[in-house]
Amino acid sequence: MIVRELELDLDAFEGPFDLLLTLVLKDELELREIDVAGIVLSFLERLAERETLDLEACGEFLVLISALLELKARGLFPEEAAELAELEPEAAAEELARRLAEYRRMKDAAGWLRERLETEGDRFFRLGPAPLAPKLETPLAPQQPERLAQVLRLLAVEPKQVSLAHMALRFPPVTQFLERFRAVLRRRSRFDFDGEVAQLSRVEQAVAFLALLELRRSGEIVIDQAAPFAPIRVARTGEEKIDRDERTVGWNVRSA
Amino acid sequence: MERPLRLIAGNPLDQLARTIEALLVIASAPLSVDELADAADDHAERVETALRLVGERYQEGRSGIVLEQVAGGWAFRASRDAADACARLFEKPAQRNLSQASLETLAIVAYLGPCSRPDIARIRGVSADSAVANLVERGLIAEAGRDDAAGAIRYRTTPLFERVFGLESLSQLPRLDDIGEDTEQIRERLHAVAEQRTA
Amino acid sequence: MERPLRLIAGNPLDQLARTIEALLVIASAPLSVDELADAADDHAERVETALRLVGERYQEGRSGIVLEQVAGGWAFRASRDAADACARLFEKPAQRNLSQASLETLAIVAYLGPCSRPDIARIRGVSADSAVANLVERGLIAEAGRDDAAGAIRYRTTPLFERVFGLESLSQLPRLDDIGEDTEQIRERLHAVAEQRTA
Repeated sequence: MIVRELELDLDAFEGPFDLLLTLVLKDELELREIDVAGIVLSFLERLAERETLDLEACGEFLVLISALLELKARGLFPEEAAELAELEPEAAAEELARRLAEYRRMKDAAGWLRERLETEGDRFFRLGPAPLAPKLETPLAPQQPERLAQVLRLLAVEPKQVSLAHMALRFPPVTQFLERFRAVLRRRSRFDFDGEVAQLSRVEQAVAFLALLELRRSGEIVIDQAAPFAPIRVARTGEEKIDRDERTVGWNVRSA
Repeated sequence: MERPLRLIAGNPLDQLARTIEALLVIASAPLSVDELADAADDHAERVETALRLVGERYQEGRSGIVLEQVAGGWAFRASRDAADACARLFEKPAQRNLSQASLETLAIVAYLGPCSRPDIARIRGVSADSAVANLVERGLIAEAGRDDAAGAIRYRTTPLFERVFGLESLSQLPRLDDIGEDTEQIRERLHAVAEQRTA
Repeated sequence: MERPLRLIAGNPLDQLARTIEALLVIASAPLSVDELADAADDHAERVETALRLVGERYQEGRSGIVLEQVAGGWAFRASRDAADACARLFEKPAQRNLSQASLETLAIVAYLGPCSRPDIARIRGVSADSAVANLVERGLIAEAGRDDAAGAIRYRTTPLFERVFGLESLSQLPRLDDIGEDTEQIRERLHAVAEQRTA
């Protein structure tokens, strides 16, 4: 099973997982528009259709989906990630549970609205004026010029001060790491990913990881990891002696 | 067409009922009792009594025109029997193909009152920008000033929303409990997958 | 089995008449016999017969709703008896106010001089298309050439705008020294804040 060929049918995206990743990496698709739970369900359903458990696909999928989730969460709630981090674990769990309950209620409400649309869908009414009604003239009331000044003042009010924590969580562009890794590989034929990103923040590490996946996808590098959580070793394509079992072949040869 | 409930001509209340019929057949939007009373130059109580007469005459199964109380007022609509014929001639641009994202956004705006795109994104976990733009274009939500703190534009549902969903007012929305049907569905799908695995 | 037409409830012709009532009460323009026949999925001759029934039901003196044949086909109108009430209904909401979106758009165009829709959207943080269309329709802003760079249409305020706001000229607009000393400073400040808001 090839994870990147997983067909997705989401609200914001329809097509193979591979294309979704590419679009996200190229900033052509907003990660925050993507329903990650939908991707997980599609993957599980595909997995279930097979007779044997494809451990390799599972591992690859887990890594990929975790990186996407973390990026998405931090992109969506830059300030709240910091806020939650300041809470005690119990309080943070409670806060998350509260938000989840709120979201569930709204999902319910949306479900009710959908049912209502079905039961009320056979009610037709006119939008706009009747054909033979008098033409409605609605002259504008005299206006105070001060109101114009007021709305512009409101538009010029600076929004609530953002915390420095928020600034720290802003994302560097993926291209920054693409360039960086290419530069490293021009000097050396291989490097240790963990060592290369050790000094970076977690967000930067996540973006760096996506850059790594992109380089592998485009066939520029091969990646090897001896065991889960072991250091990730990166090599220029053509120097892949480390790639003995060709476990990454699906990612470097098949890219379209 | 003689009907048992036919209004007796010349009776002032009957006349008021006919005036109300006339007002409703040309109105662009539902009319409140006060608006009807002002236009008919009569008392609100008498308008309410006359509306009952009109309602008896224009009801499902009796007439192709049906009186309904909706969106804070009274309006005529087509009878449900005629829905197929209406569908052949008229579009329903406001409610056709509403996506799940749009419905969730609509629910949040309807239940939480004026709220901004960041408010909605915070609850849904995904950006609400395109869903909000889509609902504004359909006329189901509209701008309602700006947030004091962040200056973000806030949105509320429109009378058209109440009309499309057949609500007299937002207070007719049901109370929601905490059990998420959708969560239940996801769990069911997960269980189904698990059973297939072990089978 | 052909049966003579009976004009009682439940009779198909009566049902067709009700379908026609339903179609006419929701139509925004007069409907021709052919349009009615297509929608009702019935024959034009039968529609014409049913229209006679509808016309008997909805005629002056009998009902506040009156069936009328006009150039484009058939339509309902208000009865003449209700003319005064209808006139009051359509005179009443004589004075309208501007929405927040319109006010903001107008303020931006008035203070910053000719702006395109992208300029306005950049400052407001949300599309200005419908507000601009609305203000153009009301005659408060008008096209004023095209943007040098992108070629987008720019808009300026009109003499009507000055009349509505009681200004002899734009130089009489209230000062905004607290935001910036001149147009350029005000523009820069608004852009800076807009960027912070969307960051």
